Amino acid sequence: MIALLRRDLTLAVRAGGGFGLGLAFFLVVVILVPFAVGPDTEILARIAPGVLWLGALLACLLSLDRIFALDWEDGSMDLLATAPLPLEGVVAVKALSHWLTTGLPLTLAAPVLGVLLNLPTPGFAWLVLSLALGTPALSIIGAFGAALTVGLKRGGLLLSLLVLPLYVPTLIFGAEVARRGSEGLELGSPLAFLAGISLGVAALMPYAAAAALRVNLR
Amino acid sequence: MPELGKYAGEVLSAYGISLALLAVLVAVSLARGRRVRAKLRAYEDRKGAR
Amino acid sequence: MSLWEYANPKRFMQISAAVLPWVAGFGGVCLAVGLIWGFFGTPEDYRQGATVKIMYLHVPAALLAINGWLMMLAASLIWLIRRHHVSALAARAAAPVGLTMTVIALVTGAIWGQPMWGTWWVWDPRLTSFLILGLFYLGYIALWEAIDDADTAADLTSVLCLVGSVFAILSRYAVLFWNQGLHQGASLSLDKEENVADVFYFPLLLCIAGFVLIFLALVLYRTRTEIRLRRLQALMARDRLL
Amino acid sequence: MSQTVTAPAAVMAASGLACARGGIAVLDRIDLELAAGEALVLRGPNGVGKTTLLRTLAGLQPALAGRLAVDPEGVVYAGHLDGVKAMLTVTENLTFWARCFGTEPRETVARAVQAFDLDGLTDRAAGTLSAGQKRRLGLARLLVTGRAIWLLDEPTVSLDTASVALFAAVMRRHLAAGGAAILATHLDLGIPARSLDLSAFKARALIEHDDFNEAFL
Repeated sequence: MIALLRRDLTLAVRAGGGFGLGLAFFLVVVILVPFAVGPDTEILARIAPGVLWLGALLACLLSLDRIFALDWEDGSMDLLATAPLPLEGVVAVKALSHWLTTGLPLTLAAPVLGVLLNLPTPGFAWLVLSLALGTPALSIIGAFGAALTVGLKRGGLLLSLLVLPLYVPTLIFGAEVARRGSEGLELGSPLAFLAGISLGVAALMPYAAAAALRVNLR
Repeated sequence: MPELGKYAGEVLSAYGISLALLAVLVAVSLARGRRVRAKLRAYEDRKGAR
Repeated sequence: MSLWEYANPKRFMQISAAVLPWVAGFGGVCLAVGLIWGFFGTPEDYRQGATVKIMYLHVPAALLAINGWLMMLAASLIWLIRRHHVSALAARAAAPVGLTMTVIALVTGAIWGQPMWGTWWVWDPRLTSFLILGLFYLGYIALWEAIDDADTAADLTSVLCLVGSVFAILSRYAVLFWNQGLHQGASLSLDKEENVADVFYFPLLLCIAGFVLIFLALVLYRTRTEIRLRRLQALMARDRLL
Repeated sequence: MSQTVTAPAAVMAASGLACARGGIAVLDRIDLELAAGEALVLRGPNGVGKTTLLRTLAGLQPALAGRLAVDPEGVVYAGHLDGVKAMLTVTENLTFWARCFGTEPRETVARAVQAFDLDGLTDRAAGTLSAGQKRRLGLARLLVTGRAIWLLDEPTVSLDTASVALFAAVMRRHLAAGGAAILATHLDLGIPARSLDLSAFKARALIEHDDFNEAFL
């Protein structure tokens, strides 16, 4: 499993594109927001947590189809399925490497973009914390979507359609934590819910995704 | 026609849209059902003839 | 004879052919009577005025939007566990019907909400949950359409339906948490009779019965279509191979 | 080939096996037995179901009927695609698969590289290899897994004569060490092997099976 993680990370670094692209997309989306809603700093400060969360979610969505597609196309998936490590483990590792190459950089970049949107000072820590807790769930749910659509030719668009409704709870709680954080409100319960979703999804989703992969393999 | 008062537009449009949606669903289902049935029948006849 | 015998496609075709006209006929009659009674024969509500008549469409549609998904969930489970083809196809057949019900519920709700709440749309938990439910239906249908191999499609959509159900419930709680909402409580429930006055109650029951029966008739009919389509595909596949 | 199978008994046995492609049975009533040190060549025209049978034996798809006795941790499957990552070097590719299958990468990789004459290429990115070289890399992967039963689907595609000879030699050594293999190939590799013509097992009667399309026939 560590070997698989290392290979995926090496591949992501060598192929470039992957996380650079997600980050750039995040940056562009956030920069476009003031052009759409106007430069009023008060409005920007109010919507900043939500915009940053939404931007991160969309940037995460961009690279989901690559979680399994590359290994599928060159036959590695067949070989991985016959290898001694369980498919559930493969899914978990793939989701983890997706998170390390997209979710983590997005989380780290978010505060910088928060400055552009005039995010109130107390919000930064909570924004980073909520993204750090929430983006793993996005990667794992996305891995499930990718497993469903891996055998399809034009799976990319369908993948978004399948995954976006599944992202709703994570987005709600994540953005709520960030919003309450920036307004200095109490945020214990959404934070607990967010962590709960991430944990629950991490524990159960690999099984669903592996089941979908097995169906696609036969 | 009952007196619908100031809400006539709302009530009638709600009925209209809902029944239209149902009608479209029924029509689409029937059309597809017919098409599939015809295709299957044609295929089975062709096989029988062979 | 066990209940599972009905899952044999041939038996299902026979039985559904016999049952379908009755279900459709009764459904049509119930709905027509209920709607006409409701539309012409019931008074205006003292607060809502004539808009109360939208209820006869809104409530049954909303009910079926949710129960349609539950039916798909049950059918998906049966397919995954017992692998009865008809079950998977029934789930597929129900999805567009459920989606239509969701759309009817949303549209009638919006039309009703305009004069009552003064806006077409509010991000109320119930409305939002229905919107999300509609998205789930869309994704489910799209996944069925996208996959060529029928068994693969049945398996994957069933898994999606299971996972989707869990997330639908999660979303419901998340949305409740997110916004407390304007929507009134349920118009109808078995233990709380005082919800709707009797004058509205009976036509509403008739409309619900009509909607349920028409839903059933549509699902049966569409399942028959799916079975025929599947048979056609199976015949063609066999001819290609042999 | 760190692992040798000592027992002369069958390492893989199938009886009454039926396999399906696209929900329709294509092969039926296959009985086969494979002993250690033995190779079995699947023959038959295109589309008869060689790939389907190999994937079923590898456990990638469920059998429609029949029994299959094999240790799933003992087989390795190599299909039409090599599973080679263009961005990784030859050594990295092999090392990854060695780790995946839990063998000691340093010695197995060296041996595999040598066996398939990849010495000069170890630091080249796999994407820059020719089709034949890539195929050799894909086959070298078999050695790295350390598994005894090889299921090979058209292993000699895009190999030149010299490489085919190389592969035959590897194959002979593998069998001599107690390994076993089932190959779908049209070439005569010059190794002692039984052959099994799959046209004889073409599914004729339609099997009543709940699980598949045939419920609708």
